[in-house]
Amino acid sequence: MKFSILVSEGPYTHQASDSAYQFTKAALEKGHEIFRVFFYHDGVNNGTRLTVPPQDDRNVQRNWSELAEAHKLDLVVCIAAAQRRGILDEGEARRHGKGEGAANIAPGFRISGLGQLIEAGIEADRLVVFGD
Amino acid sequence: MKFSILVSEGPYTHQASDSAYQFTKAALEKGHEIFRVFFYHDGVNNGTRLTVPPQDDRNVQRNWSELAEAHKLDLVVCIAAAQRRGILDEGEARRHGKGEGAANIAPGFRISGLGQLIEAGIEADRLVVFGD
Amino acid sequence: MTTLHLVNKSPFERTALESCLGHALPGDAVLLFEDAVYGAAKGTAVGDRIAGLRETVKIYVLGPDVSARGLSSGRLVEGVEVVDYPGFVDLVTTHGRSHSWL
Amino acid sequence: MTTLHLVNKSPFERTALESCLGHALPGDAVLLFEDAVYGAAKGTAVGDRIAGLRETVKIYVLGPDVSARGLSSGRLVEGVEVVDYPGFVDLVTTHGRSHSWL
Amino acid sequence: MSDAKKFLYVNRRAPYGSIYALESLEVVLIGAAFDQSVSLAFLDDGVFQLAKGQDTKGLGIKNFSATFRALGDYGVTRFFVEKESLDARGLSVADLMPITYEDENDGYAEKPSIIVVSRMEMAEVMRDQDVVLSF
Amino acid sequence: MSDAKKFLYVNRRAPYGSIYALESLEVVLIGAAFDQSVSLAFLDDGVFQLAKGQDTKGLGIKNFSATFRALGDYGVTRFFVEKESLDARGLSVADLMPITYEDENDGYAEKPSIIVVSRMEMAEVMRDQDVVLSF
Repeated sequence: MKFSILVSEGPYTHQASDSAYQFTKAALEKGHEIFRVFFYHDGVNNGTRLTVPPQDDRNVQRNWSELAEAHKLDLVVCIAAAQRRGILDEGEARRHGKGEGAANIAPGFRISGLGQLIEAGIEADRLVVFGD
Repeated sequence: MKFSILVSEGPYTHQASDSAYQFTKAALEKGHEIFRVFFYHDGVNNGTRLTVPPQDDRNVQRNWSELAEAHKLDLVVCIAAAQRRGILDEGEARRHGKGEGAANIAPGFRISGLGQLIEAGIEADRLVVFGD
Repeated sequence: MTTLHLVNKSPFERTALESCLGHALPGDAVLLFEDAVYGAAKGTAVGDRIAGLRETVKIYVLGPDVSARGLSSGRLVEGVEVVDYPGFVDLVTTHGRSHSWL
Repeated sequence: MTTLHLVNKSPFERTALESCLGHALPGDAVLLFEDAVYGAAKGTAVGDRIAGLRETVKIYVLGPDVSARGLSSGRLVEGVEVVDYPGFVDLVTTHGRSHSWL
Repeated sequence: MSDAKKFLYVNRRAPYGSIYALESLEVVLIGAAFDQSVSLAFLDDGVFQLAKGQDTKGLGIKNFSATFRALGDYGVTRFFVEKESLDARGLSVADLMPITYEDENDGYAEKPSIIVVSRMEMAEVMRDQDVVLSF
Repeated sequence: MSDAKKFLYVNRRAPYGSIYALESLEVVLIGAAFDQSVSLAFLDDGVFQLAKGQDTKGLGIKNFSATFRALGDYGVTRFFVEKESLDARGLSVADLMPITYEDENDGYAEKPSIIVVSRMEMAEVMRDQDVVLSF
């Protein structure tokens, strides 16, 4: 079956991103397809490369980036939600004059529009929402 | 009277930071002293310089930065909470190898330890907590 | 010294207001702000609870939050007092501590 | 096609589970995960409510969330079924849609 | 359009205290551009989103309530509002903003978008969907 | 130490579903280094933080429950736990972790840190504070 996943909360503060990650991993291990993981609301904060979590805890962003790399996942961060919260790729950082090196999007994530969430709902057999 | 303020949620997602800002402004206008505004949990996300909120809405980070400048406010972002969420100053960015220009702390904010929150509770006549 | 209790969550969604009211002592004050202002509306179970408490605990609502949510002052439980942000600041100064029910 | 309802909030703090149960139709399933697993404990008002619903709505809890919170399986309401993450995935596939009660 | 999917946007939270109501609305606006069947559900504290007379000037926060009234122009014309949720909050449909649309299949007659339903009817609306988005 | 302030840390949320319990504990640990009077209050879902037998391996999330048991060594010895909150959740004090401290004023005798109080007693503990920190 083809799944899409919506992650609506940021890392650590709520369990939503952890639950979504475990669900996604289990679905892949069962041979299902993940059409897209869409990050909305504070969920966009999962896509920053700047976190430095404690050594004795999980690294939520790295978990997602590694899962994306291993399974060619499409991790999409909503552009409007990302602008409100300060998650930028290089194009956005340049366009808004945030300075060289300011882009903080993590490997494996890309920034795009809300249409990608609607498309995720249309294309997948099931959309599962993880939030607060 | 001397106040300290604790802001426990990030900008836009919850009203906490807006309420804290309006409270702080009103206290200053009444001639009270603000010993410190401490940002904890997702509250650290108020201190990113990378947000680009819609033109027709308020700019939460800029509101805080401007209020700090006008009244010499001490805006402190908790270092442990900031590391979990990807808010870094130049020293932190260098120490964790995040690359030139990666520091995303906004003007008027500084990163420091949780002891600053305890001190804020000790030194102020009243500590007011704004959260979710 | 009495306490100023701060509640910002809708009583229809969370139990914070109920827990706060269960711990407020005579002479304490409760300020309803953000989504908690809905708790001050007449004609609901929560409004009746608020009305019944007025003898022992003073209830305030934050006016700007009331207006934002389209709650006209005529719909507020009688005896609930509307304050603005400077009034919020005064309430903090006139009570011994503030206690946020997050 | 029946619905898989997903509830992740403690029923002692928020009204999400209550609202979900008020909208679940016969044949639907409810998965309690994250802080919602507390709702599956015996000997509480919520647990009694869950137990009473079992004839029409099937209740599941996510095992890893149950263990994390120190809820021993002996304390779960009888008839509540424990699933793991692969079981969670199966539940999504065997219902027509999932509905998250955030 | 026989393969169009039925999307339901579920609104259970009050406006302004958190951003979910606003960002949900932003999804509805974008989603309207896709050729899908769209309905909105307002229950629990979500009914507060439609309250009349919202004025956010004192908060310095953007008032987005007028946007609901514009949704008809985007073809979003079904606002299911739960009666039990209104009742519990001391509200009637008269306390909500008038929201209408022009029915192109009926000479562009102006019709109400708000449909007050019982909890049981809401449950049936919810089961009649392909995709349920809650924020 | 006559000018020491009384700090109360109020815990009303369950662990793991959100980070507030963990980050509250991090404040308590840092706060213990200051010469202040410290008490912890556990009520509502906060009582779940003290539940026995927490095992987070299946979640991949750090289990921080053992830290509560170490707080006695930092001089944090007063855990007020509300009886009504336990009762509503089907819990008794036997379902909580044993948490003790060594009383240096009583020959380092091991004593329980958990003090079960009624709601009314909890209300009085709350009013007897200079600073109430809730997360």
